[in-house]
Amino acid sequence: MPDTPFWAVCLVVVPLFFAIICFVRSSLVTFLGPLAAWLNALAGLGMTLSFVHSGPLRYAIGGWQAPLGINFSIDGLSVLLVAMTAVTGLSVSMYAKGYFSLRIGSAGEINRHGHQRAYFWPVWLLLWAALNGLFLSADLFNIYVTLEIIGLAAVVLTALSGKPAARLAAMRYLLVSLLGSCCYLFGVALLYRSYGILDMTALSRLVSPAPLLWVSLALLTTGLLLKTALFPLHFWLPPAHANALAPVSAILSGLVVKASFYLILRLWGEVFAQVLPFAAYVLLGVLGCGAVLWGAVQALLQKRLKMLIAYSTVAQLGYLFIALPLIRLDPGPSAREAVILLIMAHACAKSAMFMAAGSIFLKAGHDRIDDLDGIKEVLPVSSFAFVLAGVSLMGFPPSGGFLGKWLLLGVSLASGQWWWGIMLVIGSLLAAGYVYRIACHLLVFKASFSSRRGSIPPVMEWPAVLLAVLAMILGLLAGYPLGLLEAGCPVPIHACLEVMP
Amino acid sequence: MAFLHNLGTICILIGIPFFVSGTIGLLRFPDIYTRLHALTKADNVGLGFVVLGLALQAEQWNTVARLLLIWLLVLVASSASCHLVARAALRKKIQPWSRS
Amino acid sequence: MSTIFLYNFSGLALFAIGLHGLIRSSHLLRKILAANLMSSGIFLIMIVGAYGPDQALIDPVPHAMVLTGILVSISTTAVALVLVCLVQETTNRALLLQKRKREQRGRTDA
Amino acid sequence: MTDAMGIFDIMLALVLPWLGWRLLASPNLFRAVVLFISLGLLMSLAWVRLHAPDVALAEAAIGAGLTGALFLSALRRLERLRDSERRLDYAEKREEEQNLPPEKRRKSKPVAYVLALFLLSVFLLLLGGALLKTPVAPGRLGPAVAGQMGQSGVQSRVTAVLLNFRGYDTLLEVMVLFLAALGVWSLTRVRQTPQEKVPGPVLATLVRLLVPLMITVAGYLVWIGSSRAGGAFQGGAVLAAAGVLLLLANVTVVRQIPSTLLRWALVLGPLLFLLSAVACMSIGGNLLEYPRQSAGSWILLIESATAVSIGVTLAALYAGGRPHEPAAREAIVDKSADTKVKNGEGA
Repeated sequence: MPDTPFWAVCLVVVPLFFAIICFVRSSLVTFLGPLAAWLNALAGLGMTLSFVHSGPLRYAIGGWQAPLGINFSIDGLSVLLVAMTAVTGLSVSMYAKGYFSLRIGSAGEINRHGHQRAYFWPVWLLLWAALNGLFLSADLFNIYVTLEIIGLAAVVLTALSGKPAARLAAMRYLLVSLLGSCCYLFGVALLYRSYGILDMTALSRLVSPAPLLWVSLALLTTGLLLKTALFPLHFWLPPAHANALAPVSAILSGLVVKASFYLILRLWGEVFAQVLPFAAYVLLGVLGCGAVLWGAVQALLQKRLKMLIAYSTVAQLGYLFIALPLIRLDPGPSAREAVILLIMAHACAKSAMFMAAGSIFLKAGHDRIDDLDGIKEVLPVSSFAFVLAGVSLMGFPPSGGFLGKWLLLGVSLASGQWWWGIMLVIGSLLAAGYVYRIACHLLVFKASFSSRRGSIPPVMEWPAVLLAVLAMILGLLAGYPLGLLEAGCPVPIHACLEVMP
Repeated sequence: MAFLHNLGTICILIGIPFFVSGTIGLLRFPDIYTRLHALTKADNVGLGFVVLGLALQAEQWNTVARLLLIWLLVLVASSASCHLVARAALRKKIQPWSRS
Repeated sequence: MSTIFLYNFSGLALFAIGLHGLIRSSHLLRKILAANLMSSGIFLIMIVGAYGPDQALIDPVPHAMVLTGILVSISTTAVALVLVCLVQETTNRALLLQKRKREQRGRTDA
Repeated sequence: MTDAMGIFDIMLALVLPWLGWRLLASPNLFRAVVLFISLGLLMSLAWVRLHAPDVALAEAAIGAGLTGALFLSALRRLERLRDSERRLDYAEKREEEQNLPPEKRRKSKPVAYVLALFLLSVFLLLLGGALLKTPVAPGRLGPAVAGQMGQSGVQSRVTAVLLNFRGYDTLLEVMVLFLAALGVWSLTRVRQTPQEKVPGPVLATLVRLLVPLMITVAGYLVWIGSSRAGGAFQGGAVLAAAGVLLLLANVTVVRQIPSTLLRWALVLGPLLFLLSAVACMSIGGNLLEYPRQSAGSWILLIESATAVSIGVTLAALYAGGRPHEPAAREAIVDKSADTKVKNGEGA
């Protein structure tokens, strides 16, 4: 059985290779794309299994050890996120396969040209490779390059829909992403200037409070917050996520925003945790509260299904930031575990919601919430998937969202900072509000729904159900992923000398 | 060696006024054609002197060859681009300036 | 050394001017120019940090990073410029000052 | 001599931000782009002053030259679009407005703006102060690079970092460029150049004279990159400039390059880079760990392929869209999908 480094390399190399082949042989893309998705998922699985055996390690790319070369740092957090990407990515890929080969109605009505499929696959595979690369890499500048790939690919995918609104949203997304990368790069440049090192683990030992450190951290964090769309900087997210093609929306909302949040978690939770003052965490937490409130209220007010889901993403990202001060307060690992659970549950649930919404959109020809009454008659599976994902999102036991919030609540009460807990409860109530609103329209209200459009193939309906069920039972299975997390605290650099030949 | 070095410096110093006058021409001349004229002619002569001066100061033959190549390339590029700009201006029906 | 240090501040100024332009300009082309200025400013600061009076004392890592950065910035610029043309094609102007409502309604009527 | 250089440094350091300000404040977009190009050229002078010849070459060719060409062609395209939409009168007023600099357009400055400006300047002052106070860390990775140069297979330290010590960065970087080409191709088709637009005799001669020379220079730059300033990026940029020249001159051959060939040329570098990275593993090393004895040849091979791809990619970015492919393929795919759906509906 191949070892962990082999799988880690596969996770980056395989999607890159298939992206190139998909571009050159674009006529085979319907076959090659899903094949690459399966191989990627396989690599994710292999990685997880071999990680369970061998534990965390560092891998020196090019044979050059950390300060000079770029290293993969494979620990529990990165393995979990890689696995999450593999599961979500595979489901979305299956959905995309059905989505692009399906044409309902005349070609003019739903304007999906053949070229959309031809370009979706290579760009999505590049994005997948960059996500894996980001989760595995330990090098700040290398992460900048992967962030650039992620940002650019996300923009290209958003614009792929070709609709004016999508183009505008993509333009705005690109400008925000440019600004974010510039800030991030500036931060990295300043860190390198004052510490002469780019490896995160090595950096975490060198840092000490200094003016230039504050400035560079402010720049790094601002850049990442722009890309994660935390509350006051979220303005670009809803139009981009709502106007993209359905599989693209699922990718953007489920995976892409998690990439930059993962980096914030790394930087604030590990690398700079020793030097950052608690007030900074509180600031992020407060912004997170704002996101929860604003996103949920906006979601309640939306008329369009996809817009609602997009605002719900803004709200759910808020929880992740509320967790940051709790991670700092918590002496044990439970706040950290909670945030991982929330990330994974949200990735599954939100992708499922966007995929189901895409099916509903295709079937109904629109996504006006008020006119969707009775859609369950024609699309029972997708409607069920949507509502199930929504229920897990609002934190109904035994979902991953429930367990995550429960853990956070416990930490906030134990640490005496109960107001964070109140925010969690309020946010959940608001989420329940918008989920019930849709559930009523989708499942409860009776109306005869007629659609002349063709049937949605099962390959588009079941991935959403699968992800929604996964999000729902994540709370029961939580022991497995959290066990991985505990196995892998970051590896000190000298340890890699023992691991590496 | 010192003689050649000094001679080179003198050549470079001679070249500089050409550049300066070319730039003044670019800034002060009334229309696009005369500006092109100032830019390409004066600058090319100036560059010739500077390249000559540098070649005299160079220590190796291949440096001289490279300098010469640069000079030739700049000549070709500047005359061709001058031609293209002037042709585009004529096509846009920009009238040459006249004193009247 | 002291005059070389000045480039730090022109890098900083370029970054600031670019940031201001990125946020304040309305025309998209100008926004993209501004983003390019920002990254130029950052590159300048990176290279000044790598400077040494002697060739042997120069740190080549920032040079490599800046080379990578230059190619990244032309890549994003190319995509951005094509997007600007598309935005102008569909909305008749290369601005982002759209009415939010119209944008959100966009898909409903599809 | 050093005093003169000091004065030169001061002037350059002052001119750079001034030009930046001028170009963003300029009411005319064309002028802004031209100023941007000259800023790029001055930047490359600054790189020379900062002893960064590799960056200077790349900046002059890519940062100023090709980016400038991209901006100019985008500007021309925008103007053409605008001209064709002149009759839409409501757009017209907007056009006048957008050519004004932002300062003149918005006379009123809201409090939020002033506040943001204030916060930003405070932040920048802090940054500047911190920069002044904090010394640059001594040595950084410089000594580490110098210590391992013997094993890198090349003499130029920048090339060693780019292709060996941090080769993985460069691999991903090449992918960014590939992604940009994918993005541009996915967004739009290449614009049709009118057939009858023939280049004048001067341009045609220039192309005939310069293109072979540029290809030679590109090869030279890649070759010399192992020991001095130069390398795949710079060589690729020169190749791209040759491509842009060919596109400008509207040479028939360029228009008739089959799309399959173009696609292979675009991916040649990324694919070869990726495959050799994996090949290193199959010989027993880590990813991208070249055999120590032949590292130089591996690097040269990768650099040559990458330079070709970078050149083709940048030229394709300038062309600004996917080429007109034989329509048959897309149509067939579409048709089969359509019939499938129809059958599905029937059943």
